[in-house]
Amino acid sequence: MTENAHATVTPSGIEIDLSQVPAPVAAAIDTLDAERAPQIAVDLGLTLDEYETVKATLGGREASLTELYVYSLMWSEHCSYKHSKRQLRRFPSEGPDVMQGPGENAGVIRVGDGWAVAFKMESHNHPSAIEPFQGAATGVGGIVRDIFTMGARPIASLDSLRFGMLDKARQRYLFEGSVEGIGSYGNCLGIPTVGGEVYFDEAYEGNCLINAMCVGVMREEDLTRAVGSGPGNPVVLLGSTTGRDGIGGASTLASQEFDEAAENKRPAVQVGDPFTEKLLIEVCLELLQRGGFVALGDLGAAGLTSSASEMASRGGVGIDLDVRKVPAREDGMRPFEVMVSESQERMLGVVTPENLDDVMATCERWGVRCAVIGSITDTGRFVVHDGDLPAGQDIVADMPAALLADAAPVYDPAFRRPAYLDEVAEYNPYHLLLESTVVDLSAVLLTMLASPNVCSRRWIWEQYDHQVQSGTVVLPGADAAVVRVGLPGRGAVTNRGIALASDCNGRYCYLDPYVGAQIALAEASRNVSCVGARPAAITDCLNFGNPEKPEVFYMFKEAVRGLSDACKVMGVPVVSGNVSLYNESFSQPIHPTPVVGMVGIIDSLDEVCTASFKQAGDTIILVGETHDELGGSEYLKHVHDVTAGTIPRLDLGLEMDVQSTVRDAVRMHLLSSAHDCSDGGLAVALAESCISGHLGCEVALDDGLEPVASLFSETQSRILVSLSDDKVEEFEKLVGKHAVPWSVLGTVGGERIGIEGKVDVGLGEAAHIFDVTLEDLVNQVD
Amino acid sequence: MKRYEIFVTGKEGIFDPAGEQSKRALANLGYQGIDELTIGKLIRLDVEDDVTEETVREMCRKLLANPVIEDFSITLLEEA
Amino acid sequence: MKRYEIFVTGKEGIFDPAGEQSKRALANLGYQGIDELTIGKLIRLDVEDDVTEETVREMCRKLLANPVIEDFSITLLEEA
Amino acid sequence: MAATSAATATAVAPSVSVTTRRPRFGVVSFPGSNCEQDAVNALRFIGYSAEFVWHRSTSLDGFDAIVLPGGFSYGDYLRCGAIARFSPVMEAVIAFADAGGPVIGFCNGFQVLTEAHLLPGCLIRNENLHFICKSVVLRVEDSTCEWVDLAPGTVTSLPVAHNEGNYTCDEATLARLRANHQVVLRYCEPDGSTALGGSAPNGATDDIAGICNEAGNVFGLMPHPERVTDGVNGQTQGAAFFTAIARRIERGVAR
Ligand SMILES: Nc1ncnc2c1ncn2[C@@H]1O[C@H](COP(=O)(O)OP(=O)(O)O)[C@@H](O)[C@H]1O
Ligand SMILES: [Mg+2]
Repeated sequence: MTENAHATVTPSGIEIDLSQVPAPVAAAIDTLDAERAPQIAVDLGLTLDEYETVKATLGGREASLTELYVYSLMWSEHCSYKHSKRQLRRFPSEGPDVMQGPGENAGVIRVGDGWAVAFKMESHNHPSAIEPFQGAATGVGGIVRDIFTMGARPIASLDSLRFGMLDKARQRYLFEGSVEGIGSYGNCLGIPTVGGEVYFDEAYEGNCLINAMCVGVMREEDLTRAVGSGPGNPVVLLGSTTGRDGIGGASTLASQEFDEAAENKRPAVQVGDPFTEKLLIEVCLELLQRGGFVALGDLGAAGLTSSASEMASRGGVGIDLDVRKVPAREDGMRPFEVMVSESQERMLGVVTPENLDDVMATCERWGVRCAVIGSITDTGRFVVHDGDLPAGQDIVADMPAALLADAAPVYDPAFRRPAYLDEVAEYNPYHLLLESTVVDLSAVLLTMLASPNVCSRRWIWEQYDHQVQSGTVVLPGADAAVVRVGLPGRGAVTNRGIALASDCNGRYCYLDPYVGAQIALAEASRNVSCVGARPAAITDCLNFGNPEKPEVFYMFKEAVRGLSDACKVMGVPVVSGNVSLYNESFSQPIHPTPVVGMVGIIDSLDEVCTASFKQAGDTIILVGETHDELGGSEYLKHVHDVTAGTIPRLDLGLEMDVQSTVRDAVRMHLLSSAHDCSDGGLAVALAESCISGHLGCEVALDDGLEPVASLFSETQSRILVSLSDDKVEEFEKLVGKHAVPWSVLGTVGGERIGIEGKVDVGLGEAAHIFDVTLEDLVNQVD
Repeated sequence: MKRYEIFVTGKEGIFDPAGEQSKRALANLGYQGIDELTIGKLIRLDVEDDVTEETVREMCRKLLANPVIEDFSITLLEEA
Repeated sequence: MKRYEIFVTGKEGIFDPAGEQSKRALANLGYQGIDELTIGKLIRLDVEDDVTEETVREMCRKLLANPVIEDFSITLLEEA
Repeated sequence: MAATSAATATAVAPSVSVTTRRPRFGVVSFPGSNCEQDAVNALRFIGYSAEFVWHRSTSLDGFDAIVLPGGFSYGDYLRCGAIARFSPVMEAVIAFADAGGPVIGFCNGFQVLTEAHLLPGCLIRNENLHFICKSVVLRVEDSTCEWVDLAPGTVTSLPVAHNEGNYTCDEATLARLRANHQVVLRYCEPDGSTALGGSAPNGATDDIAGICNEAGNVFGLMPHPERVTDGVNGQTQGAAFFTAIARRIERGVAR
């Protein structure tokens, strides 16, 4: 394959111009023999073609053991995005407010007055399925490092969770453990966990999803990138010791299907140390603030390997490391173990020789370990030394940094439309509509409020410190959380805010990946619009099954296409994200779950609205209108155990008009409340506004639909608002201007949730069921 | 009635931040010569005579220890 | 090098929420005949040979146990 | 507030301070503290001066009152507050308190105060083993505490956020706390009553949410007054937990 030095090799679909590869620095290197090398490569997850490419980047020679580990991790799906990369290019990532799009540790947008926020979402699905507490905790740790690496102070987290049904003890264990892990880590760091979402569905039984999002704030000029530069500059490793825990952890786990074999990967469990992370936040932000680092990057998946090679590659430089200078947690670690360890709470920094003393002293002051482990070079090579070996024979890896980081193979996997899509689309819930005239709809509403996917999430968020930093303006339980923008530690508190929400209905995506993904964006935007925020940008976490299966890849492709089309229409860029594939157990893929994490901007915290009814006598208005759209609904699933049908249509134009109507109304102080209609439809939205406001309602729904559709249809682009009588006229003018459909439903007040001719339930009873369901489900005894 | 004592400790290679920080704290208090400090659990279980060690082992595997990251050992004490 | 094992247990009369919850959880799992379950700490301390039991006792009094709510006992194991 | 006891009114402070000046609060920052910034901001918002005190500092000169903030000092490993209690600054805090200087600790600060034996008892794991973050209803008791600006019997609310807020002590200590009027705050129902079986979300003995020492100058509470002081979510009731001591300092009574 490598006939001459200038050949272009493309065994895995990539092109390498070998004349551009920087020359090796090692005189000799202990390579594997030609027989064993490919075998080990395959054991480590590379294909034979990929190994040929590895050899090509190494000038045709076999790899050393350390090199093979390094390559196999860097070129794993988790680190290289080799199956998803081409699809992700569809996402719009530019916009006037975007300071940093995908490609860095986190995306960054401007939020006004010189303020910027960095944010990103990441999955920790596979580790959490093995050990939920530590898996979820270290997931939070990882995403938080991505944020402060950028120079931003983390001010809020969200968590997006999926489990199987809670009647299974294992699912309760996973759910309880994950929530506890997320809480324990975030609470200790003093970063408020202000929101998130959780769904329960059999589809996630073998493979739970734990996605964590973190948001940080900074002044625009504080933006730091992980770009290594300055040959001769020392490279320092901050934070925890390096152990064998997590060797081949996240990256190996996340790049393979999850089944019983995973049991053997137990030693890969990493234990989080939030205390050390908290100190790292303080040390790094303090040093960044006075220009202490040339570059800073966190150690995530593939540990030192990934952060060092990416730093070198971004800066077009080389890097020299000595594994024996890395503070080890255990004796006798082999070079490759040090290089690929995923021990948590570590940061890699490049400093100038002049700044080194300050960096060391600052670390010492905070009690943070700091070691010089190497330096930046001008060789373009990523060179790993083993200081225990005699000089001259101490090089255990010598790799072209840029190719290692960026020349991973890229695939266009085959795709095929799954046959089931047509089957499920044919399902027509008409017979259930007819039934709705004979059932007790009040009882159905109570049943819906007791759905694990509808009921209050209080049991979760009360375990999260959602108020630390004293900047949480709208607490969990609303459509979106609102957090004040500022850096109080630097004497800056503003009246600006950001609104945060995460959304994805996996059932919709299973039934229709294109529209389902669009709805995820629409709902997230709607949620931030309800509190009065302007949707600004998103991060995403794309959770799918094995991309090497054509059906799965079709779903992935369609979801990405749907999400990116919707982003383009709505003018919302994707500034960061994460892909988690191979979410399967025993060959059963999860529902496609492209989670959207939304950041909205609030120019004045005086103009914020929440979902609860505020005042008896207020008029209740529905912005948008209801159609007969029960396909894929929570009603079908929870009451009839059916996952089928045509999911609600989405008209993005109408969606944007509805949202801007409500945003304008919030800004004009017209509204007492605004709440989006999502899972469970209008009846559930009404009940939620009643319950959180401790006020009943008396409404009539004259939409001409069958009662069940009228109550539980999940038609998109609907927002339920309430307002005092003296504001109704002005509001009418506003909706008229935006030309969106709307209707007056009734009034707030009383002790009952009354929907004329359909529902009449006591507020107390509804509130009780809504409130205790989740806790009861968790505490149930088999 | 009898008493079982159950020791639950972190598996080999599993990081123990609590032990690590406690060790540091002792060093800061001026204590020298400490090589390693790990923190595990000591569970005392007083049970009826007919509860066998096998049953206790099962309790450990199911609930009292986390087999993914912890080892456990069981000792029967004579009298509760 | 030698190893001390330190047992830190709740004082008589001090409520032990973790023990209480575990007991309840075991009952929920169907285990019968459990009279009492308490959860304490097992601290393993590997030290140089010249660290005396008296010093370890002092470490416990000062830091490793809280005399307001906890008792402790120390055992010397032969080899670390 | 309870009538100030003669003992505290005449307490001699370690260093002389000028009367009628803005009280200066020192807010201790331990590794792992995470509410120190919130405390400084809240105090400054009310109009007081507040500065950080590094945990390695050995002097509290110039401060009129000391705040031990919330958070997870040293990760709260081993026991919460146990390692922080041996920070160099704690010797100075103990001396400051012993000399009658006003010290308040909330959440982790309360835990540190008990570990340092400046307050009796101990805070153990919440009864339900879960971290609890929510707004709780509290009743102000008739205590000798110098810190609280609310009449006994007042029902107020403050946020709590803790894993180990379950106050516990032996019978004798509890009897002493009651007899000496050291219970400052109790968890209660919205109408001020105490529910059968207790109103504490965390299982605390006798619904205790906050206590002071016998002299009244050291105050520990699990809730977070600093989080509801500057009105960020429409609440300002936390200020009442700082203003009384500040007025005393201004009058030159304490320190
Ligand atoms: N896992 C979670 N962690 C924290 N907050 C959550 C979580 N799940 C849901 N919440 C909060 O509960 C509220 C309701 O969530 P959800 O039903 O998903 O809202 P919506 O349907 O409006 O998107 C929101 O405030 C949300 O942030
Ligand atoms: Mg939602």
